Amino acid sequence: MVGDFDIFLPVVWLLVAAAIVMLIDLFGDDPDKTRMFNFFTALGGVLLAFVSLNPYWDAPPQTIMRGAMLVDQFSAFLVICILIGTAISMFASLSYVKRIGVNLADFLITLLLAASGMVLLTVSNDLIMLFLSIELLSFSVYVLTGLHGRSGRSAEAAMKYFIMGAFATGIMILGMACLYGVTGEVQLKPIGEKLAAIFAARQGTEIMATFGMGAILIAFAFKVGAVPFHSWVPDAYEGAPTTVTGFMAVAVKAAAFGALIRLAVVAFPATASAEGFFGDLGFAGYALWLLSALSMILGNWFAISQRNVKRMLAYSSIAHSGYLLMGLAAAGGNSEVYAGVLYYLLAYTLMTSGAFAMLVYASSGGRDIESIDDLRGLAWKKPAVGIGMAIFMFSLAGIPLTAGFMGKYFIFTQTIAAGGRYLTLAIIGICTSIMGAYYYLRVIAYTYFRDPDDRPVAGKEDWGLKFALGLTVLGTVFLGIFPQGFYDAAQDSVKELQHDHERPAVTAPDKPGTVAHD
Amino acid sequence: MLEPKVVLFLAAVLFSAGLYGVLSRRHLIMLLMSLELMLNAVNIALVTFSRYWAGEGAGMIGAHSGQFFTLMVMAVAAAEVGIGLAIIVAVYRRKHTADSDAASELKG
Amino acid sequence: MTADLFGIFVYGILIFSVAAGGLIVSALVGKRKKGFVKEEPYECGVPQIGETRTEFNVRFFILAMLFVLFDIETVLLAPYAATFIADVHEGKGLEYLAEVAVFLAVLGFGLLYAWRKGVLDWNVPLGHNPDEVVSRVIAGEADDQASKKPVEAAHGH
Amino acid sequence: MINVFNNPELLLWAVPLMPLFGFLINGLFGKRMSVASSGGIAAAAVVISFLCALGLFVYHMNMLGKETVQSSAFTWMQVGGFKINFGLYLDRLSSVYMLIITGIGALIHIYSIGYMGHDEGFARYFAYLNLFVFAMLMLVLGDSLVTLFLGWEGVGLCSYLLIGFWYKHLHNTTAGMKAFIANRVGDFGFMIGMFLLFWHFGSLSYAGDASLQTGMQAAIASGTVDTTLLNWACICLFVGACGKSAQIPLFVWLPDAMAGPTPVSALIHAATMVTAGIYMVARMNFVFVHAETAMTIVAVTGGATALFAGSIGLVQRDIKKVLAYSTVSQLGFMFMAAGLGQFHLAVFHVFTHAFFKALLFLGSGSVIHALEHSLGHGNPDSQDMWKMGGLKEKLPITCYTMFIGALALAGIPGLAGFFSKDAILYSAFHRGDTLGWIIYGLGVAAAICTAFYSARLIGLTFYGKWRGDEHAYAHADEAPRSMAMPLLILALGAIGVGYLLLPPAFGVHHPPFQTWLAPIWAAGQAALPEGSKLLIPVEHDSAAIAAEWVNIAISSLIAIGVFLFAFAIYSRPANLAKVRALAFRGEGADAVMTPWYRVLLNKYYIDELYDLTIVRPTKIASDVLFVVVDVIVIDLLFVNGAAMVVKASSDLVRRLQTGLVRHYLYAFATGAVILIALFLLIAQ
Repeated sequence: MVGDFDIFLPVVWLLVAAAIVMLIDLFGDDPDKTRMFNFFTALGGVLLAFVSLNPYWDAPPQTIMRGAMLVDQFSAFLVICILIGTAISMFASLSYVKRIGVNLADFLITLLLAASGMVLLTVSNDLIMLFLSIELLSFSVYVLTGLHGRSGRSAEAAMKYFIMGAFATGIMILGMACLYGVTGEVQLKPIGEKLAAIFAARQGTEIMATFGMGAILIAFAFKVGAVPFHSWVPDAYEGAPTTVTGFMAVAVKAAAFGALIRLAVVAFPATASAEGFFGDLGFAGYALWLLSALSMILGNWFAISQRNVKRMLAYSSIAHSGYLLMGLAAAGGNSEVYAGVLYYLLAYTLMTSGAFAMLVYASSGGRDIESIDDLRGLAWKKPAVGIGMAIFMFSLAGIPLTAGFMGKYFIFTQTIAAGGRYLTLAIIGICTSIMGAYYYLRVIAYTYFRDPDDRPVAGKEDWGLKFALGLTVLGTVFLGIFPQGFYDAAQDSVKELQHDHERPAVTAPDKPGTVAHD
Repeated sequence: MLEPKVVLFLAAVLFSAGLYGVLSRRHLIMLLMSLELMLNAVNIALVTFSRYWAGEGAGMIGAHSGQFFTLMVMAVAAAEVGIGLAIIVAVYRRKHTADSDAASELKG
Repeated sequence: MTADLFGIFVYGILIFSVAAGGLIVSALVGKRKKGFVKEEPYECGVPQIGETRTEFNVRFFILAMLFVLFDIETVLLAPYAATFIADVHEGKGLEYLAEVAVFLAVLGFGLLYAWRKGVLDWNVPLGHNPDEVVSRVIAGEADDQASKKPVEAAHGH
Repeated sequence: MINVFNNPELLLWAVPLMPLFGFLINGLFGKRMSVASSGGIAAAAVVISFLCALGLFVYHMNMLGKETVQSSAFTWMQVGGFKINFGLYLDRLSSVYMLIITGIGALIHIYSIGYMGHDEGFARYFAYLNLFVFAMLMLVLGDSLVTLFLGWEGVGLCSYLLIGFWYKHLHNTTAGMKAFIANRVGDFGFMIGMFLLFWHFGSLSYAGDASLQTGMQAAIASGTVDTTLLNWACICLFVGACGKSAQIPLFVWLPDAMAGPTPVSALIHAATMVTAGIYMVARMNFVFVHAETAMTIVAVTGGATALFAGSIGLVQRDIKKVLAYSTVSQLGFMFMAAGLGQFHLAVFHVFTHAFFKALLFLGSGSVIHALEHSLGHGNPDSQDMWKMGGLKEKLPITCYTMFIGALALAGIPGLAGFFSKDAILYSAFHRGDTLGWIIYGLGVAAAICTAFYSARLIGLTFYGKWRGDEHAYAHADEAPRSMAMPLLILALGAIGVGYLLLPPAFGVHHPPFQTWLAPIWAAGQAALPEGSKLLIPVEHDSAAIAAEWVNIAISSLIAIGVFLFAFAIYSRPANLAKVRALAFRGEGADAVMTPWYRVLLNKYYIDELYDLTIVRPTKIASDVLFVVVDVIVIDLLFVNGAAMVVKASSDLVRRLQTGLVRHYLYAFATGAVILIALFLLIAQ
């Protein structure tokens, strides 16, 4: 056990950093003096977590805690996305949290706890770990959402997110109980094997298994904000402090999609039966197809009429969930697409956290950018806002030479290659992304082509925000022009995931539940 | 010994009651209580399954995981109540009511 | 056994359908009246006179919550205890002792945090939190008339 | 240096990279530079790029006889079995485009130094302009459809940024948006077309081993050419071309795009970017020849656009609008040629059109520049031809060079436009089937319009009497040398370049332009059956020569006749002023009309009659056409309408998000129940 300790290191560093910040906050006299120290402690935690990932890159998968966790390159890739999102959010918040009257230490502690929950989620290999890490990240994010002490909207957002999230948790735990009930296992791999046997035998228990898988899928669909489980997204995103919104949008999504892919590949049988809802569709193909199509259509559709930028980005994040779910759905026909999904998650992390950081940067006179009207002609007062915003919006709209285009490109080509009903899905995706271009470009049109108003612009911004923006802008463009290296890495990560869990063909046992207990 | 079926039936009834409560209540505290009811109903089911698999002679991890799971769910549920109450208090301080309908500033 | 459970879940779905049906029918058939009384959490029709319950100090609730949290987290020691002996026999006793020490340290750290934040001090006012809020929320009571007005106004338009 | 010159690959990379460096320098440090240095760097970048292109063309391709120059930089991406190399590919087709882009681009950069000198955002302007040249060069020099598409998007982006350059006018913003959305519709078609091609051939490259050409050859060899799929693919690609090259029904953005600075109109919206659609069709000629339905659609759309836009051009008052509609009309001619299978004529018309249309745009820019001096920047009067007249005296160089441009545009024999347009009309005339006659009819009608508005433009602007603000006339000065020099060079081009492709009737059976491009079409031509209407004729018997003479006579007569006629009408007020002294004896009220004047007046009656019987009905018809089709059908329903419907419905559906958490819970639970019920149903 202690020998495996280094596998925990990413999480441990995050938690240690959180504990140190907590202690400083408790025993430090003057919060203003300890501010920078807290910040660098938290940043150090993230960096150390990043460095300690190194052994798991290009290494065989390792399980620890009797198989409760599994670290492989797949989780390492996702942890990188999560850590990037966390670091950007931290940099962007350096002066922002002070402006909205929040203690920086509180923010950092909660952020680090959320990040450690996400890291745990990506390495979870059994239902209990999955449940615990989801709850750890959810609770932290609820608190982060409601952190804006002076704003009634922040509290309302936290309340809505909490109620909906707790409800989804109830559904998920019910699903997990059902899976445990039919298989008697909590670890993903045995569950997958037994489910395959159950579906081969078809003695009635497969109904409960189906129910369980469906309930878990619904809970994850909630976490990633897929329609029709999306209602919390716009409200929570709008009410939360802006940097938290960025963090929620990217890191939660990366972690949840990572866990969902692992579940889909490892636990939910693709080869259970030729017909039925697994069939050639792989994991719950129809449901994912439906969720993806609905998310793409409704997300973009709702976003068009939004004038509040944060809300618009919230609906756009629903649409992006739809594109990612399209990848997952198409995996039933073409498993190459997972690499595209990973790439898209990385691209999405950079462009979305960048866009939210840009909103913070663009906020003038200590006032949050709310309506799109607040952006009028800002590009001429603050050229950096214009260029950065244009790059992020182009990327979100999927215009070439940006990360967003390459991400869409990888997912769409692979989905098209899957053929059949996925082709329809890809066509829906293409149509809706054209629809989406309208509202992204409108933001650019406002920043460039409208007359600026007379409101003053804020003076000097802090270096943290500038650093966050520089990182995301460069990342977005670089990923758009030279995608191959990152795509190769994503492919490697996915290969391992699938290779490790290739299941032997399962023959129908006499009685479900009596297959070998290994 | 009780039939597992009966206990599971109890779990299902409790879960459904919780579900009904979540859907029909407007008071935030009642919502929170209903949510807890859902979790605890699942706890009962988990313990039942755990016993069932122990009876089937499953390996130790399989048989006992249900009970561990229940303990974890209990701990998480307690934390959930803590956070939920804190959030509800925050809402109450601004809206002066614990009616979930009062919080509808964010919409559209 | 599990095959029979399908009936139970059909029952669960039926319950949901009844719930949904009731909600839908009342939404369709029932008349909507907005008003002060209707906005009350308890629509019994009898005007509320005074406080129905005595208010507790908010600290009771916070302490109670802390107690529940720590209490239940202590329960997590149970699975640890259940597997402890087997691992001692395997010669991993020290490792397991270290693990439980870490767990208890984390719990202790939480206690320390609560302590330093002043939760356990009985006489010092709690930051900027107005007292009694928790007790009122839990009692499901509305605030006084004056503070209710903004909410009314918000419902007016 | 010699080594660089001897190494064709390095030279090839230098062509697109020079403007990119220019962009980077101007983008990063432009703020701190003066107009001269900022514009100088931008222009120098393109001039060097042009010299490299010239070196490649003259030395490597002509003297050393290299057919193609290829350079593969790196594997750009690899998805599944699909691999894209990022590389450059120069062949005879792209060499023509490369020379047009860098050559005319260099002239327009030089012109811009004078034109934009007083604008405060010149550094940004030059940065965008350089970026545009880079993107356009990537479009034509890329070695696969994917690189082409990237350049395609890049030029669209630059066009968008440059149209909205003078952001202070709100109208410009909407014009930019409209252009961008129309282009996205086109891109959508293009993307689908690309996917279909990829599906069929498994490649999108047109260089290297596994290319579209080899895929096509393999398909022909094994007899598995799926013409239905190819038809669809070509139609989709053509939709993309419609967006970029402003064809019906996606042309609406181009006239609006004239809101941008005039040199931008000359470079992007006349000479280069809008011809990208032709480039793509010509590039894909070996696919298009197998898609007969698509070819017919291309030809008919081109013909219809040529006539339609030409007739609208007759009644425009704005000098740039006339040129814009004229560009749309000429692009229609190019697609007409492509649709008839005469790709070399389409490219040739691109080539000649680049000269005379850039010339006309730059000339009009010179006029606008002269008038804006006193009218103020952005004053619409500075572009209104009805408020001009007699500018010949003030702007002689502009006048004469533009006159040459107009003559070339009108297709007056001997000038560039005549040879290219006449050849296109002849290919329709020569075809001899119904489609040929329809296209020919559309083409001749469009040619009449062309000659008419060309003459009208010159007559109204430079001849007759000044009809606008006297102060503005007095202060109108000839353009500075940096602006006049490009005009002169382009005028020479507008006269001379037509002789590169003389018709066989003149005894030239192997004109250099056609010979140069012949290898590009070879594969497509070889795949066509004997006697196909899409074949490019190589042998010309005496009957064909005779038919060609007939066609030359018809189009010359039309061009000269209509031009003179229109010019007589529109330069009339000047004559009137000259003869006024003869017309009246005496001054003021006791002025007596002379017989001279009666005749003149009678002529005026003829004018009125003409106005009543021909001009006005045409005008009304084209007004109605303009209002009904352009504004209502296309603007309102097609471009704005679709967006409006979506937006209005979006406004409706957003009410579903009530803000009440219990409604969210209902939605969640309902969704969950439906989804789980679906699972259970399917699982059964």
